Amino acid sequence: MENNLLLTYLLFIPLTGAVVLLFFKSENEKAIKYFGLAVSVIAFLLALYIYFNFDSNSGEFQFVHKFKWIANLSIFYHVGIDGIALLLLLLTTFITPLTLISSWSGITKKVKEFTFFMLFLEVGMIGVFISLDLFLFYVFWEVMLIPMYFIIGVWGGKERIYAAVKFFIYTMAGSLIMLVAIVWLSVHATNYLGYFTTDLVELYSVAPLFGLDVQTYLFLAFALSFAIKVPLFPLHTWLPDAHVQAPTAGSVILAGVLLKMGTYGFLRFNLPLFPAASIHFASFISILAVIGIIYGALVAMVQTDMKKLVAYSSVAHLGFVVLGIFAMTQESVQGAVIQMINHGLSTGALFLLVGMIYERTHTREISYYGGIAKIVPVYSFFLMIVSLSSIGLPGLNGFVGEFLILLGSFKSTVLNNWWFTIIAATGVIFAAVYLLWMYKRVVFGEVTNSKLNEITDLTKREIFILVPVIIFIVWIGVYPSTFLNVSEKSTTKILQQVSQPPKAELK
Amino acid sequence: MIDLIYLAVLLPLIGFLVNGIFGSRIKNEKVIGLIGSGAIGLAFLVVAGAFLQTLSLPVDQRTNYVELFTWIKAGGLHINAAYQVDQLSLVMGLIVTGVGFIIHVYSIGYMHGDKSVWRFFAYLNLFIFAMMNLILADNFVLMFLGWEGVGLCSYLLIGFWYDKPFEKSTTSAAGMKAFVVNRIGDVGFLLGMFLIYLTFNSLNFTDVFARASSFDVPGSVFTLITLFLFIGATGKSAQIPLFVWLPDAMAGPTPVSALIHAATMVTAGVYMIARTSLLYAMAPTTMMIVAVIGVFTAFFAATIGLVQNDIKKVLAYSTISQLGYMFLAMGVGAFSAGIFHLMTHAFFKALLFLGAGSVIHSMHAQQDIRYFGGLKKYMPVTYGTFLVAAFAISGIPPFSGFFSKDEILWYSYTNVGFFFWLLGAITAVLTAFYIFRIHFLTFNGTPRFDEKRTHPHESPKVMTIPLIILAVLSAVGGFIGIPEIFSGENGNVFSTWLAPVFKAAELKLSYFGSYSHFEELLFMSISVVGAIAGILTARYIYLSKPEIAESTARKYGRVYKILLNKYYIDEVYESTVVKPIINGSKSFLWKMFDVKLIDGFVNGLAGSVSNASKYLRKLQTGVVQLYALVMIVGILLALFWVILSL
Amino acid sequence: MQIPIEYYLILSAALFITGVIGVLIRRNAIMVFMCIELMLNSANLTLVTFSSYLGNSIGQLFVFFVMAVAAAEASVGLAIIIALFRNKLTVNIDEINIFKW
Amino acid sequence: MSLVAVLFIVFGLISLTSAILMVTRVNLVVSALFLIVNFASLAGLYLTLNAQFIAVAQVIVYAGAIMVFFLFVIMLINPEHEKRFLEYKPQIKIFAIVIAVLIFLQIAYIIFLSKPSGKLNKEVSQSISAGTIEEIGRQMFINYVLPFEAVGYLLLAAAIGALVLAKKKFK
Repeated sequence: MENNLLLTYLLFIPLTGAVVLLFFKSENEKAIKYFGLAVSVIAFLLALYIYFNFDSNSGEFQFVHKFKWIANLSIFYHVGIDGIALLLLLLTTFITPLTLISSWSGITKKVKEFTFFMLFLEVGMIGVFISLDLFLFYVFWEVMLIPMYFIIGVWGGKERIYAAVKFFIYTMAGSLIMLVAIVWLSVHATNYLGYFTTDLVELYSVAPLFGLDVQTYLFLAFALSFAIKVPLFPLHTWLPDAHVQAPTAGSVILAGVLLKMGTYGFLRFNLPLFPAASIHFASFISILAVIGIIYGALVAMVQTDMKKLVAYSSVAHLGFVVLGIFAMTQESVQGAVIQMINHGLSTGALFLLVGMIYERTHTREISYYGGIAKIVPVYSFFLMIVSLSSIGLPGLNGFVGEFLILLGSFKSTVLNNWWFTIIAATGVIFAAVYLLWMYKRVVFGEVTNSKLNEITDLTKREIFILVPVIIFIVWIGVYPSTFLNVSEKSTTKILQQVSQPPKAELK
Repeated sequence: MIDLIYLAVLLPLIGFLVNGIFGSRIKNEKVIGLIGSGAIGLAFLVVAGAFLQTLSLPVDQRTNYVELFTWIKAGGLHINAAYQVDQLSLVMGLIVTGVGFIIHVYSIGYMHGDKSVWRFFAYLNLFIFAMMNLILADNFVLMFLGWEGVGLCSYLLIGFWYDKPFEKSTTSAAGMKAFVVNRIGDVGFLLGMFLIYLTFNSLNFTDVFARASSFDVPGSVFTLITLFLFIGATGKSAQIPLFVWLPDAMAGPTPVSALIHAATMVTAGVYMIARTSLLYAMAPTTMMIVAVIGVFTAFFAATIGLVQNDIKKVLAYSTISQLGYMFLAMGVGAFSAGIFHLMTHAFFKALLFLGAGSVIHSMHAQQDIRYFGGLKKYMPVTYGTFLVAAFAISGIPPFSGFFSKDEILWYSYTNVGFFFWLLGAITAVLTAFYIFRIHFLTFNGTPRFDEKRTHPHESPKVMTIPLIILAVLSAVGGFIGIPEIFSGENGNVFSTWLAPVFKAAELKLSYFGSYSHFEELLFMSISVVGAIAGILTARYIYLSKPEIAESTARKYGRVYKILLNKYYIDEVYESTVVKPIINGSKSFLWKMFDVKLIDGFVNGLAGSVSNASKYLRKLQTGVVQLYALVMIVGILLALFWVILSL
Repeated sequence: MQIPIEYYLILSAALFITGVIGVLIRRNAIMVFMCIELMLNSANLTLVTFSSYLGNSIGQLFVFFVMAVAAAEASVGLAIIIALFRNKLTVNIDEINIFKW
Repeated sequence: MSLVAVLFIVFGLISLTSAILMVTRVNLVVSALFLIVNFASLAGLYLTLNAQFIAVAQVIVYAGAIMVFFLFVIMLINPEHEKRFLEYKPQIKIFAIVIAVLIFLQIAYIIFLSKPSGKLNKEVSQSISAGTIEEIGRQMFINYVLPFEAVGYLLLAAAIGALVLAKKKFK
């Protein structure tokens, strides 16, 4: 197969940018900011170029670039994308520049280091989505952790160290188990292949042949790691802390992209590699997902801190995604993919908005606010649209994802139980409750706090950040076909891998 | 014009965008009002054109589809943004855009001087956009878009004066209540859709209805589907048990109450049942439930309406009650009668609200009827039009309400039973009583307000002309649906027009039984006499002998109090549902389960590791020689191993 | 008569163990350091012995490298001791326990 | 008894004795001097093994350079002497000596058990040629040139490091 270097270029753009950035003078903040932005925008443009050259009529991996990396162990540098990865790639490269702009005012110390870590983080995120080799995937998976750790730990709030360490250890615990599973998987596959390799595409053909017991262990090991990242109830407690303590840009990236890696991992690894175990555990995981939906919504409802509220709402939203994935119907999985994008946009925008008001008042306590609609109408408008998108109002993006997920899970033969959908659907009600309640307390009513009269409305820069997000929110809501088409064939392929796993060949 | 029907949807959207984006920069209120009303007026013309064109087509070609683009396509699901133009949607479209246009015009006068008129008109236009989607959709999902969209607009408009207090809290709390209660219903709607998709593998009306007749599906599935959908309808149309939001929705500006919470949005549930009448016809159990809920809601809301003092509250409960009638009609299989009542109700209830708005407008935002009285001489037009509407809602012939309400009552007797008719008739009497109660207390008698301070005046023309138009419609609107006994075979133009839509459903139902014309006339006259009795009683109590009202209230103090407090339903919901959920989430789920249990476990794990290391690190004495000694001991042991393996 | 290689090796071991004892029991850091030099030399002796008995010069080459490394080590180590002495005014390693938990 | 054997016994005894004395003396300077003696005797032992170059290097580098360095430092900082040989925590130190002796016995046991002399027959000519400067130099500059260069850098780094570490901090 001919190698296509585009993805490698995409990987190297932010990497090179990050390295070049090190040669900038720390005092020269303006140049650093613009340089970081330029690099991330170039990456986005390249991702767009990839999107336009992507053949959505094929579910196979495209733009593949493969060569032996560690020859003795058949570990490859193997990258490639299918439709699902492409969408997440676009999301990643789209969100990164926005967060960089958003932090121009929020990050005042160590700008150079911050920009460096953001670009470095982008390398990790892109790498995770394009890796087609388990070892390579693991490397990127861990690479991503380091900048995030520093972003929370250095630029975070009061308890940033606690949050950063908690985030790091939680994720690390999961990923180490995944490393063991990767090694075990590859070693076990040696029995079938005759040689050791971590190449995903080759493992796709043999891993489903494993016995159910082996599949079960491997599935659980992978699932644990991904479930922590998602985060699936009850492994979610790192999330509120990390979100609340992280700077705005960190929260946005965390919610927008990092959480998707868990769900992406389920889709890319758990389902196709261990189809029998996936079906076996589908109900179990779905129960956790449904609990997460209700639980996250209920707990979000009673939060007093805006960021914590949004953080818990992520638990609920990601619950939908996991439910969609494990319902394993075409509708639900495509819905889950769309919902990943949606969550990245809506929750990312919510974090941006909370961050913007935080920069003005230095508090996120809901009770501090009230009646700001009069003072900052433009802000209130944006908050309304984004809240509605998060609530899942038809016509905006959230609805398409949630609708497809619920519809798919309702007809799912794997789950084969309506109660998943019925209970999950009530989460839709609570979503309205917690967001509108917050909106009511923050934006509506009379101005109770005289200090609020002094805050200013959004600046041009902030509007410039939000408008693209809003455009996509409406776009996905009104014409989701643009995105559904891209993921359709890839979803079909994954579901085929689950429903018709490769049979052992007689030798 | 049928092909251009999407303009009827698009124009309000354009109006919304123009007013929403540039509105704050347009300084001239009139321009804003013109844009807002103009968009709806043009939409009305489009619908009217489509109506006329459909009218000219032969009966079997009157259903047309306009496809725009593919909306959601995943797996077997294929949802188009497509509009179905048939008899039912055209009737609804005419009502929505027609009454909507009138109310828009009225709003120009009513909202005069408000600092964010642009926002008001933008929201109203958005509402019409959503409502048109709901009506014209050719599939459930697009209908749901409108369904939720109108809920959103309702939320936005109820909380329009977001900084004003309302009752115990704020207008935005009322808006939120409306949205959340609607959402509960919406979940029912969603589940209904899922079950439909599971059963029929499609969400297109045409496909679903075709398959509903041809597929071999057990009756219980239909019951379940229709029940789920009906939950949605109870939420949107404020029926028991989800009616609690509508009275609170009166926090919004009065034109909003007229348009959204009386004439159009709240009837969406009725429209939805009419649209899916075939499915309901195949689920007799659900039909019964719908009828029971409808008639009880009608009665129940009417009793509350008897004693309320806020003029808009009375009208709100009246709306709930009238919606109950419509559901009764749906439940007894009188679909076209239900839609007919929907239409006449839209006229006279919008008129009542607008009249009330006119009063409130001139009384400086006073809404309590105890402080009105004798307004007849100050505002004659409002008085006259309000009287027409009151006659219409009371069912006095030949006003429109008489025809529609009596048709429903008659069908409820013939199709289901006497009990339903009785309860409906009693409700009619109560309706006549409470509507004239507020009428007399407002316009007749002596003024109970300080005439030196308050100077009531007739509203400007931009408000009175809409009132007059609506009054004319309320008065004569019923003539298109004159019952067969007066007009002969196919004389009921309205039901003949709608007949093709409900033909399939009515075939399934096939109520047999023949009744004499005498019987029909008897029942009709009983209810008319009852209504007149109600009016006269109200006149006697509130005009001739005002003290009776007070003494009765005192005599039956307990009943009065229960009614005044709306049977304490809000309080019951608050203490049984809302409080437990919030407190449970806060004190148990969050502070106990999340923080103490899960996080406590995680932190405890980390803590025990760090405790263990607290002891282990004592080994690190810092004396290097000790480390070396340990190392040497290790070498000793290792060498033993080497020796043993030699 | 040839001296059996065992003699050299035993001698080397004895020197090594002497060095070990010195490292373990002496308090003075410089003393410990000198004992380490002694251990290095005993290792050198073994290298040279084998090199010579095998007729292969590589062992001696390594001794050369060891010497170079030892020189580097001695210079750095002694510099550390001087720096340490300046700060703590002692070179007794059981009094310098900055690595204590 | 050949001359080589005599020399082995003499140098071996000197090195062992000087090592033990070096470890046991309380005075640092004395210890250092005994270490020099020990290094010198090791140089003698290298000669008995036909390793002329290493023997010379041993004297120059170890006994000369490094030990002078040690003496300089000792005199520079002039630390207090230990009062007794087993001054501090004698139990542990005796335990350490016992362990060390046990290890010595183990090594000796291994050496005698494996009998390396049975397999090795020393060819004197080969041995002599292996120890010549030419041979070592050839190996060093042909096969081991990279480690050689690396060692050079190591020494450079060590020199700089020592300089930085020991430099007095001026304020």
